[in-house]
Amino acid sequence: ADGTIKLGLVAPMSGPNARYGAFSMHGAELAVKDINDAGGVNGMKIELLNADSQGTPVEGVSAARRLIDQDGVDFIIGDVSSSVTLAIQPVAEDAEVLLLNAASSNPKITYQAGVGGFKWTYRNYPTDENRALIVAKYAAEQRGFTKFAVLSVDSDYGRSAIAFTKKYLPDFKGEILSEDYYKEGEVDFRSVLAKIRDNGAQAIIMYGLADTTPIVARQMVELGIAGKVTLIGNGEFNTEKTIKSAPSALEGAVEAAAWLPQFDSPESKAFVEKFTATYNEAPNNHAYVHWDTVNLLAAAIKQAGSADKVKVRDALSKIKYKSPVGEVTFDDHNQARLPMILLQIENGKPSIKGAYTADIQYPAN
Amino acid sequence: MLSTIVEQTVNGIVTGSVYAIVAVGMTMIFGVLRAINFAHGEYYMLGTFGAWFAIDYLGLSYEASIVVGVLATIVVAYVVGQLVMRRMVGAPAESGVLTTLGIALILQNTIILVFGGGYKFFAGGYIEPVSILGFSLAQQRILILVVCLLVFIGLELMVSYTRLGMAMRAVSQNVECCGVVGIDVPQVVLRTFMLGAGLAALSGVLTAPVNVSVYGGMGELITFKTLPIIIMGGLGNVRGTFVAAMILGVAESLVATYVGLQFRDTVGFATLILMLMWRPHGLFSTQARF
Amino acid sequence: MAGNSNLSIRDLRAGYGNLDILNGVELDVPAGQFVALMGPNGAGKSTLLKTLYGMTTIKQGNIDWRGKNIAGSKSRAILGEGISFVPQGRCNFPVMTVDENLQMAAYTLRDARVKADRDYVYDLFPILKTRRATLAGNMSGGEQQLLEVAMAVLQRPKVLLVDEPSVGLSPAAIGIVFDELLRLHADGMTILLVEQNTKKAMEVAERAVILRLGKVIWDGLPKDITHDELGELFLTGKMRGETEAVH
Amino acid sequence: MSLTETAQQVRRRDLRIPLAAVLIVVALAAPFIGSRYITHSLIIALIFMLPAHGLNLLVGYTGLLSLAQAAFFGIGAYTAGLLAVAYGTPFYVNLIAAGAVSGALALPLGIPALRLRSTSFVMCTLGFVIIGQAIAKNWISLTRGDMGLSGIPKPYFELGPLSFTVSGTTNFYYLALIIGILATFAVWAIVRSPAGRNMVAIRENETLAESLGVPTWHYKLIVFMISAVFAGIGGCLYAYYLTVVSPLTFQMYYSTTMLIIVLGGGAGMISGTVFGSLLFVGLTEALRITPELRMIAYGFSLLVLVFWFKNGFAPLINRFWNAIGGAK
Amino acid sequence: MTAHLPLLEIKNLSKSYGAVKAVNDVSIHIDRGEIAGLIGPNGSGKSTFFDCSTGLAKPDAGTVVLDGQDITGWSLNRIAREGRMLRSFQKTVTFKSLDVEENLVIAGQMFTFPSIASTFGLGKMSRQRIEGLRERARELIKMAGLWDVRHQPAGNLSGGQQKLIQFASMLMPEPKLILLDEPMAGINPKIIERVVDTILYANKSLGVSLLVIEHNIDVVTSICRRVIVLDQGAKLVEGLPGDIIQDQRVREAYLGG
Ligand SMILES: Nc1ncnc2c1ncn2[C@@H]1O[C@H](COP(=O)(O)OP(=O)(O)OP(=O)(O)O)[C@@H](O)[C@H]1O
Ligand SMILES: Nc1ncnc2c1ncn2[C@@H]1O[C@H](COP(=O)(O)OP(=O)(O)OP(=O)(O)O)[C@@H](O)[C@H]1O
Ligand SMILES: [Mg+2]
Ligand SMILES: [Mg+2]
Repeated sequence: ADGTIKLGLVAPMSGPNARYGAFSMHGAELAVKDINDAGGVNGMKIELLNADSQGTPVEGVSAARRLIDQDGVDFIIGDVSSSVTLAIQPVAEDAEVLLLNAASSNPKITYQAGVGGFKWTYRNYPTDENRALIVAKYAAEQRGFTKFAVLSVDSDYGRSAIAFTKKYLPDFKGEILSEDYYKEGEVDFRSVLAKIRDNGAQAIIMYGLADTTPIVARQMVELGIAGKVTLIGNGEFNTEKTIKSAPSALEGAVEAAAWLPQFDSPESKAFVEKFTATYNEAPNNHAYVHWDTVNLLAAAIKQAGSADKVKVRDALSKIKYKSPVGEVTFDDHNQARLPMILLQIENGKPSIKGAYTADIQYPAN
Repeated sequence: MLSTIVEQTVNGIVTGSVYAIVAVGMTMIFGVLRAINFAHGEYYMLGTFGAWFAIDYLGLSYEASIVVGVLATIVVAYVVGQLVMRRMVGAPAESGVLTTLGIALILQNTIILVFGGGYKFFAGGYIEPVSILGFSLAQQRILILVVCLLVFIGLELMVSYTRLGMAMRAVSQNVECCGVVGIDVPQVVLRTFMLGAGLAALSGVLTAPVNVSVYGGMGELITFKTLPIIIMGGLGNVRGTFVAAMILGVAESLVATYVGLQFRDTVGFATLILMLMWRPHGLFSTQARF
Repeated sequence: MAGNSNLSIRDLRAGYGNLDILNGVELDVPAGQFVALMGPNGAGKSTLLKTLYGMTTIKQGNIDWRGKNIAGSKSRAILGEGISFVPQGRCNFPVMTVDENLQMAAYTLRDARVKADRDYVYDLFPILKTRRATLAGNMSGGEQQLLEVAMAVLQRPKVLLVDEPSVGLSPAAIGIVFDELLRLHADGMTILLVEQNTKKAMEVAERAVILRLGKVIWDGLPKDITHDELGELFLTGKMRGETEAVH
Repeated sequence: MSLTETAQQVRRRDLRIPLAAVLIVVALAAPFIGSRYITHSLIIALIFMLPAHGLNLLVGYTGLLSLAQAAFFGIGAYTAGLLAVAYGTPFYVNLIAAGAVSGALALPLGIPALRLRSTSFVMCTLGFVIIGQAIAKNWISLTRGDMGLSGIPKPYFELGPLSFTVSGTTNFYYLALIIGILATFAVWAIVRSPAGRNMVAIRENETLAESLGVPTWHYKLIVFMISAVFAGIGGCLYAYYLTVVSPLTFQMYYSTTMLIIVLGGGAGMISGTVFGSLLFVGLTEALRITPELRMIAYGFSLLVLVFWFKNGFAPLINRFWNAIGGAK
Repeated sequence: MTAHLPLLEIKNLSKSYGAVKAVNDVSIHIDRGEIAGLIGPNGSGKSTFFDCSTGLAKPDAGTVVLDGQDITGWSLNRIAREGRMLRSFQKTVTFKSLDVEENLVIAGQMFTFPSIASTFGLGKMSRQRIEGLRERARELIKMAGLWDVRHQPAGNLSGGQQKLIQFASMLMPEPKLILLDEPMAGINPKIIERVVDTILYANKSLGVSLLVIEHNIDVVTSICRRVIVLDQGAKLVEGLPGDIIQDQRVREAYLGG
């Protein structure tokens, strides 16, 4: 129908993974509401359609199929889980529907997009390679760490971030003394932390889940290593909630994030305020990236001057989008070049140490 | 080296205590219904949510939140028990699987619907570390250990000597014969169910301070942790459950230390499978001839 | 007759689900009588006892017990009214010890006599005493049968419904069980005994009732029917030289 | 149960053949009747029907409640995925390999597991899924760990000089339909054979069957392997259809889904499993109209199923089927 | 050649459960074509003796030789299938949700099909074999007086009827030896006569040997050529039925009074 732009959102909304989907949904909803309240895009309102993926590929594909065939959407944002995104990619390609990913970190998603193959997949989310590099570099050069222990989530995100870390660590003469991965939902880290206490690591490289960081931090306090071993990596070390859980453990923590609530830009501040007012809780990273991706899409539609999916796609490839954290452009693999913010917790508050953008080195096929 | 092993064993025992309290409720429910309760972890989750709600919304103290969490769960268990579990007496194992999976979905997703899918932060409890035996532990963990011992002593006495305890065992063995001796089977089932769910909730509330994050889907993992324990302990066996939970806790702890945390969840089932090779009916099961 | 009768069954139709097994059973049992219920396999004897004990679906009819219709009541309520039941086949708690089984038998009773009764039962069946710590399910078939009879005795019922207590028992043990039934009867207990051991049943019972295809086809004194006539009734439902069965 | 019912049937004035013909026509024409979304849903139903058929042989016929199906499903998916991605072997080779590898691995897993009875067996089989996932995550040199396998090509056949590729949803549907029909027929043949009767005997009373000379151990092992073959084949189709295989394939959710299909449709009846897979997919897809309440409603449906349709839907279907088969 | 050997020879069989010596050093033999009785008080170890001889339980000591072959330690199904020695259970057990006819067909299957693989066949051969079994099943159903309920699920039958299915199952194949554990318990007197006739028929015409545990002493004396008496796990006496019932020890331990 003319007058509305149908936008599908595939995200886990039920089951254990709902804790990721909930924020994504709210972020996207807020952006859609703001855009519509402001009169829409080129005079057209956006209609957001939710579809539950439960975090499994089968359900994700069904969700996408339904959005495409039943609801007739031309644009899909999704999913949080990489394996779901990978499974939706060919579906979107087949149906020639624009798939904008906002939160999956598997590098393959864009290895196989753009010149890599899938023309309809775009990713507005940083790759872990850039992130791993700047964290390792900062930890070695600014903090002088050489002995590291790995404690990351056992998922493509945690595993690939560590794989990239290992690629760069030798450049900084760093070594890894122990390597552990935790399952989602894990609550007992005492054994691993005791091991780390005993093996003399200076920092724990952690690419993990936001809700697990407080547990680890508290157990660091319990084992007496808070303040002695530093957390580095990514896992919402900087949110108020996390810091409050164990201030002594998080003091000095180093994190590379695509965004953080404290980021000092008016748009970002406004978003945090509005989100908190609407949903009674502070937004997290997932909320932000979904909010931002809806805005990015709106910007592309505006630039294309029409909601025609081919035109929007072409606009996206050439876009210079001003996000709250800086300018976003897409490379020939449809991967966003995003600034990555590096911060350190000082006196219980995140303090920004710089923003970095880097190009991805794609493996030769 | 040796001190690490001792420390990890102590860690394992503390973890085991948490498992033990949840698992014993599950094993008792299995006893009377002959059904694996796939929704058991959801009562753990409900207890935690109840306590979180009491602290965050009602502004109650942690101690009061324990009571709120456990009571709220028992009320839910009463409703579920009246409407569903009572009718499962004598039903085949398969329908038990479907029913409890259904209940798990309902409870979990209702909580997500009401409180949102995101994770919450649990603020109460005694998280200050203390040092005993040269190791440092959160006070809360000592509390868990003590409560676990009390719960088991109480249950052991109850199962062996009280009328409800005897009736629970009777129901688990021969439902038809219960009618003959005058045991009110649905009522025994209901009470056992409420007791089991209450224990799961208690475990949830006690661990919440150290586990910090609270979310709707947290029960599922607990259910899967509990399953190998109740089998190892010999289904329906209170004492066996205690020992099995400790074995699993310590094994997990040692594996996490010496092999890698990523293999931790596998330990339960690997231990279970190895043990079943050696004793096909669990560590402590008793069973009658054909 | 109906006035002083204690247990009176009127036009009883009952069975399993939609399937009717009893097709209008009529029976009056005066207080204190010892009745033997007999009939071919599948006649509905066990179904009748189960129906009296509230374990089947009743379609129609009354079961009056002390002036109250108990048809449709729950087993537990019927037990509360003083009626006990020993079902056919195994009915004990297999992974409880003999002693615990006997405790369970007296589940609804909470008085001092329970303990004394248990000692009495142990004296009656010494084999149970030697096995008191054995799991019931591990005992031999006959030992379990004795245990089940013992459990019913412990409930001190006013009416005892007992389904084939002699199955699996040695001749010596059968003697003990029937003597005990006679003693209970002498103490005033009403007994409904289902038996295939017709010889023995006719010796002890005061009255014989024969069931066939869910109906009472013969009702009288044991001395009024010979063994061969009984066999004939079982097989054909008729006595030699008769055209219609007695009601 | 099913065995005895058919023995009783007397056939006369049969409306079943015309109805069956109509059903076949509908199945064949489905992609042209409904949208691509419907076709997609039918493909998902067919994919899950395969492991469910295997599970039905185990649960419904042999009385072994197993949660291992997702493990064999995963093994099949990985086998097919790895072969397709790394060696580019044709579809039918990978299909056979997926079934064969799953079936072969069921032997060493089944030998210890089948020594266990009832609930212990259930837990042991659940352990296979959890351990399978750990292996898929950590044996990175083989499985590529959490990165998973992606970009699995479209099913491609090569028969002598001929070669062709199955592309598009409609064509994939026909591929799945053919495999589904063959699998259903295979299950039918197994349960109608004397071995099927022995399986039911094991379900009813294992010791009694044993005493009558039935080598229950061998049968249980064989059925466990057959069920794994079905799961493996299903896993292969899954890999090809979704083009992605990740450690998430070893997921309890899949095992319970398969169980729900079998039990909801009616255990111990082939029509039950066929209907169950349609029912399951139909239900979960229909509930998408309300994303927030979807899983709650699904949970309630399971309760309704257990309490109102004690033996699943198959008995109803059977009654209907017999009713239109003319008076007895 | 082996004709002079007994069909079944059990030597020094023992089995204990904790302190209870359920079977204590019992040796017996069954001759070809013989019907022997095994009696004894409750708990004297008769059923346990069966369990240990047929592979359901593992004996602590002793050997079982069937037809010249040592079958000690064989599994229950192998003894049935290869040894052609069948047993019934004291507890009433049937395939509850299958009808009477199917119950009997199952009992015959493994003796009609040569291998496990062949049972997966659906061919003509397979169908013929099953048809043969069905016919035999119908004959036995008539014999047991179960004709009217032959299409009922076995679990819905009365206790006695189920016991009869168990007995009929034993006759589905043509075994060498049948061990019956209280086949007459709960059977009405008229049918007992028929069961007795059937046992005698199987013995005479089909050449089946039997060992029967039975508490119905009339039946034991009328069909058995030889009676073995167990008491407290050990063999008390063995002899002709007439002598046995006169034996003072047997009267005390078993018959009572
Ligand atoms: N659970 C059941 N469901 C359906 N029918 C049943 C059930 N139990 C028994 N029947 C049927 O009811 C009839 C009577 O059974 P019942 O057990 O009352 O017989 P009975 O007289 O006690 O025989 P027996 O002497 O063999 O124990 C039988 O024909 C049997 O088929
Ligand atoms: N698994 C077991 N555990 C403990 N004791 C057992 C076990 N099996 C059998 N017994 C004991 O062994 C003894 C012999 O039992 P068995 O069943 O062989 O007796 P039986 O001669 O068949 O008696 P009945 O005539 O009563 O059937 C019994 O006293 C029983 O308690
Ligand atoms: Mg009966
Ligand atoms: Mg015996």
